[in-house]
Amino acid sequence: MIEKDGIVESVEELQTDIFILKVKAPQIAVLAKPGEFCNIKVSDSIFPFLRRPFSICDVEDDVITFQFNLVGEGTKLLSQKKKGDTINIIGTLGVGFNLLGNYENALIVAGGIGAAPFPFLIKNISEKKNIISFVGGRSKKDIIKYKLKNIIASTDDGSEGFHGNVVELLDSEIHKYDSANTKIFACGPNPMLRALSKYSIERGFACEISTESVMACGFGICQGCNIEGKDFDRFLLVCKDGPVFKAEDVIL
Amino acid sequence: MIEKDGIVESVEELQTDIFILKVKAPQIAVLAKPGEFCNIKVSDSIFPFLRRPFSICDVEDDVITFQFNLVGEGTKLLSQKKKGDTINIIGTLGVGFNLLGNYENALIVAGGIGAAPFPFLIKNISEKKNIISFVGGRSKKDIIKYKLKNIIASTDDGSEGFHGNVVELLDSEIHKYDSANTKIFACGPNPMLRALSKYSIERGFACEISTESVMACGFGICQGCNIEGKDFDRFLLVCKDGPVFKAEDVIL
Amino acid sequence: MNNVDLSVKIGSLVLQNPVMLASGTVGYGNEISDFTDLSKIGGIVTKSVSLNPRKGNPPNRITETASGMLNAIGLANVGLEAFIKDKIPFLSDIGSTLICNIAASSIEEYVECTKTLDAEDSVKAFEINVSCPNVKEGGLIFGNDVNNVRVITEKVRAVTNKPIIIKLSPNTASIKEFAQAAKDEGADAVSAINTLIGTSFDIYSKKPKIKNITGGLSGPAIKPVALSKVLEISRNVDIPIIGIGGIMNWKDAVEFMICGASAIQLGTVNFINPSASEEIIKGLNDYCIETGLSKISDLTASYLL
Amino acid sequence: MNNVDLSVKIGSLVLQNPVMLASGTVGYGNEISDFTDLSKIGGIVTKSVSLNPRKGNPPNRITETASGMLNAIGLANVGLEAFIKDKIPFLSDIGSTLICNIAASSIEEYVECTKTLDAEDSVKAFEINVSCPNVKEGGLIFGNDVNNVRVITEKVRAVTNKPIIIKLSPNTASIKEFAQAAKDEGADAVSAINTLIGTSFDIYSKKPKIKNITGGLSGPAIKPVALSKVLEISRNVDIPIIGIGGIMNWKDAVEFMICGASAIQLGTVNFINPSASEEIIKGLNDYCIETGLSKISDLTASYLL
Ligand SMILES: Cc1cc2nc3c(=O)[nH]c(=O)nc-3n(C[C@H](O)[C@H](O)[C@H](O)COP(=O)(O)OP(=O)(O)OC[C@H]3O[C@@H](n4cnc5c(N)ncnc54)[C@H](O)[C@@H]3O)c2cc1C
Ligand SMILES: Cc1cc2nc3c(=O)[nH]c(=O)nc-3n(C[C@H](O)[C@H](O)[C@H](O)COP(=O)(O)OP(=O)(O)OC[C@H]3O[C@@H](n4cnc5c(N)ncnc54)[C@H](O)[C@@H]3O)c2cc1C
Ligand SMILES: Cc1cc2nc3c(=O)[nH]c(=O)nc-3n(C[C@H](O)[C@H](O)[C@H](O)COP(=O)(O)O)c2cc1C
Ligand SMILES: Cc1cc2nc3c(=O)[nH]c(=O)nc-3n(C[C@H](O)[C@H](O)[C@H](O)COP(=O)(O)O)c2cc1C
Ligand code: FES
Ligand code: FES
Repeated sequence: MIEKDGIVESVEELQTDIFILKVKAPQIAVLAKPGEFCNIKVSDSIFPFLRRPFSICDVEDDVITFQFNLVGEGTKLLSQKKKGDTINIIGTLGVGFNLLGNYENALIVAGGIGAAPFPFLIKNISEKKNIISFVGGRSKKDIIKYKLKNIIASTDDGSEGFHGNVVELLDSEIHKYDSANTKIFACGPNPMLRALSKYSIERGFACEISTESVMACGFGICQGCNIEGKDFDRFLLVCKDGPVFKAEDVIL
Repeated sequence: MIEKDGIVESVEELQTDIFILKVKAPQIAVLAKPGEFCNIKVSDSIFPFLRRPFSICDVEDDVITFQFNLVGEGTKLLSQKKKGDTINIIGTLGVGFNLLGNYENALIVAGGIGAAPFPFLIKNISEKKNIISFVGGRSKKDIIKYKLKNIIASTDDGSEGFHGNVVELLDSEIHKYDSANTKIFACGPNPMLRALSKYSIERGFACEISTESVMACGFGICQGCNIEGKDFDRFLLVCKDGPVFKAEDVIL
Repeated sequence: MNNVDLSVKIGSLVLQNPVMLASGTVGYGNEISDFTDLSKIGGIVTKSVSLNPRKGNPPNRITETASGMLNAIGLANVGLEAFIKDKIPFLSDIGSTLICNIAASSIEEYVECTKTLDAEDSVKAFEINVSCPNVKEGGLIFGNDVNNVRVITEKVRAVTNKPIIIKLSPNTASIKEFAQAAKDEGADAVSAINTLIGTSFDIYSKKPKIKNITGGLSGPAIKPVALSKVLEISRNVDIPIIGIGGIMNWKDAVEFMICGASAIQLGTVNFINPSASEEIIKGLNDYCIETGLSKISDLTASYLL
Repeated sequence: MNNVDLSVKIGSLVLQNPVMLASGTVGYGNEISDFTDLSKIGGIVTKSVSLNPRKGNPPNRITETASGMLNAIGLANVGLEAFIKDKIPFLSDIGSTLICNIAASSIEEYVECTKTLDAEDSVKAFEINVSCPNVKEGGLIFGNDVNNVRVITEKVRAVTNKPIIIKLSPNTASIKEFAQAAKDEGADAVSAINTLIGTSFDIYSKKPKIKNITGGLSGPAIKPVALSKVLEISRNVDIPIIGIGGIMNWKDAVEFMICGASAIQLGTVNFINPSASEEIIKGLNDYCIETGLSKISDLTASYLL
């Protein structure tokens, strides 16, 4: 992990409140692995005070792509960046997805902005795997398809695809996959991850989830991002032991 | 005084670190009088925390001009504004210069950024007056001539005009003016104003000085901008009783 | 608006809504009335008044800090007589509740001011600022000694039937003891908090940025501290609380009410956004509608721990 | 650099420069060494260690505030044994002064930890964190009672000849009494300040944003308070002070030294700018050159009041 200034290449609104930010940051780009994240200083003043963590969405040569949702002051400032602006980045951070293993089917399960880490995962996964992206959102406008493959969508209000949440969607399709050669990669809000973890553990599917926590440092020195592990005598740190965990290792 | 959003028309660097900001703010522009100021919110976040006070430099129809010096974080943010940006302004504030009276010679004495209020004063002063602008600075590059009339310059290092400070410059020219029909209008750093006040009181010249003080509110409710008056049983407030005072009324 | 009941009770004092303007941050109301309709707010607390006029501290009195400011105005005020003659007439007409804040350097002075102002019909309640230096005790701060707060409350209580609010200092280890003392001696409410003690120095002149050396820290920087003081009182003492400290918007106001405040006061925000009070009242109303609250007073101490 | 003497003395402890990393904000040094050269700094203060491992508080432990943050980590640490076995080896090799911060829930535990660590050659000094809950006294904070601070200092002093630094809580009315108590019992220095107590609530769930309800406020928001505490000690008690609280850059560090600090510690800034320490050391050096100081120690308490 290193701290470097990146140069903004572009910021575009992909769809309502969802932005794609491209930053040229060669020394960090070269380190990136799917599921890792960066901790970004969104302004050069003391407001907002803390950095903001974002998953690596994609890497093309020197350029890292982030995908983000407009939430509060930090993401608002980020959305206003212009080509040529400098942003300070600490990265890459955390433990990402483990793509190894002899599974055939890679099932991506993404809730809302949880779609962010998967373009880079898809790029890095072996060509031989069969990738299906289950993408959930509240409504049609919340479905993010950016650089995903073989998308099956669900919406809570039924405005697009399956009517229900993304775990229910997965359940409706799961009969097509054999737990022995399938691995689930998931990211999304905690309630979704909680339901999915339970579901995949019960069905015996290997499942890795990318979790979220409030963070100060992002690299293990503040102890602020703890999460309860199963059978650990200490709390785990989302920023250092995660953000990606095996579903069975953490209690959400 | 009112609080309104103005729309930035332009920000230009006049000379090193000196900027001209034009803001469309019709309801405030219409109130403006020479020597008054506005208290500007330079960002829409809580950083910087307080507003920043700036003299009205000029008014053209709906548009107010400010002239400012790059000092710290607040003026830095102001210098980065773009056409179309919104800035919140409270104005107009304070008591400005009193242009009335039957003097013939209006002597402007400006130190550094103290030149800011005079374009509007010059525009408003009777055509019949004889205006001379004594403009001082540390060096050639600090001399601000923006929209001033009949300029005589002085520099501390002698790189332009008279070699010395602006009060010494005035002294070298004062024999041309009769105190009975001359009035001095001054703005600049406190040490300059202190010297000038003493000088003009001793010589019997009517002199008005525009003073500075740290400010929170700018309109009389915080009591933070006090200045010692002569023969007052209370402190005077720069934002409300001033910023322009008669030289003999305040102790700097 | 809507049919949300925004009124609140502080002891026997009823306010049309919980938003007040804090002492020392609105002068005597006249300047700020250019920006905001004072008849719409819950109440206005006047600049601390003392028996005799006080010139206050020499410049500089204020300086900016990260998300806040320091001030050492030195309780500059026109004195009791001029206050009654020159300031009360305007204040009686504003159409919202008038609360007089009293600062004094001796117990007798507190009593004297309260007694005199008690006769003024337009004065609806007193806020007693106990964070002033006690002249007799050699300049120590009244508000830092719980026995002083006890005695001041008792003596002031004896000379007025109007509601008494004791304004507490945060510069103590256990604010709940002070709130308890105020309650025991018959105060109707406490307000919390006054400013935190702080300082700031110029690194080249090596002099303090404010002449008084130290000043009072206010603004959003202190909000977390203020909230914890309000919560501490709310969890331990059964007395109405007026929450103060770093409120910038309606969300902050809601947060204070959740932590135990029956009403709130706006201080430093008035300098930056002089129409904040109206915006906050509207925001509170909308929040009640959004969350299905018919009376805002139900928000007070609604924390879930 | 230049021939400015940046070294400082804190009692008998000599540091190559006044910039240390504060307890709890750099873990055990390994992660931050990716960003900054630890051999260049004045010293590193380790995360508070207790006799037995502590899991700390459940999530959420932190939240952002205006120009600051709240934390309630709950003194999570690996415990004394694992600290000595797993952490000291790395820390002995960093090439700058190692100071161990000790937190305990009883006086015996403070003594036990100090005695055990006294045997470790690489540990050059102790910082005693007295802002922990006293288990025997039912969870009251040690640091808020001057007699506790007195007794802890005395007992710890009896078991080590290494420098002892007492880390003071700001949540008291008169920090100078605590500094005086520490001095009287033989402490070599005090550090000021630890965090201020604060809280923050979610306005929709009505729950505290950190599980522990209250947390410690740190960051630039508290700098004015920290400076005034340092100044208060400096003006009243003759003991070296380590200044802490909201330092973000070299200017802040200079301000603390002017107010009386012999050295300073960087806390929250490490999270945002993990290479701050090196930038600040360079900034201090340049400031000395700019202002013609040949020894930075001359800056300490150079205030002009
Ligand atoms: C490892 C990790 C990866 C993430 N990746 C992405 C991503 O790729 N795209 C994306 O849009 N978002 C991502 N998030 C969430 C993102 O960090 C928050 O949405 C963002 O910090 C909100 O900042 P704000 O100032 O706009 O919101 P505010 O609500 O104003 O932020 C206030 C505080 O809360 C924290 N916060 C708010 N929401 C979250 C959240 N969901 N998770 C953690 N902290 C939060 C902020 O960091 C800040 O400290 C990720 C979070 C983590 C921990
Ligand atoms: C009535 C009045 C009129 C002014 N008119 C002009 C003008 O027309 N053009 C111009 O360039 N400057 C003017 N100034 C000074 C201007 O307000 C400051 O330069 C500006 O506030 C600096 O802000 P900053 O954030 O860049 O600097 P910082 O140094 O970061 O500001 C820190 C704090 O100090 C205050 N401060 C800093 N310098 C001054 C100063 N000289 N006077 C008062 N407060 C100060 C700031 O307002 C802020 O609160 C005027 C000041 C006053 C009081
Ligand atoms: C400039 C200024 C002057 C103040 N004067 C007084 C005063 O005279 N009496 C008083 O009780 N409080 C006074 N206060 C304290 C405020 O009423 C309030 O308690 C404090 O500022 C915290 O609230 P805030 O963060 O919203 O400003 C003053 C505060 C400021 C900033
Ligand atoms: C996340 C966090 C954890 C901390 N843990 C400790 C600790 O274990 N022991 C201790 O003495 N101080 C601890 N502190 C307090 C800091 O050492 C420091 O005194 C305080 O944060 C103020 O400095 P700052 O504003 O520079 O952060 C902690 C602070 C933070 C922010
Ligand atoms: S965010 Fe600081 S330890 Fe994880
Ligand atoms: S700046 Fe507030 S009274 Fe003058």
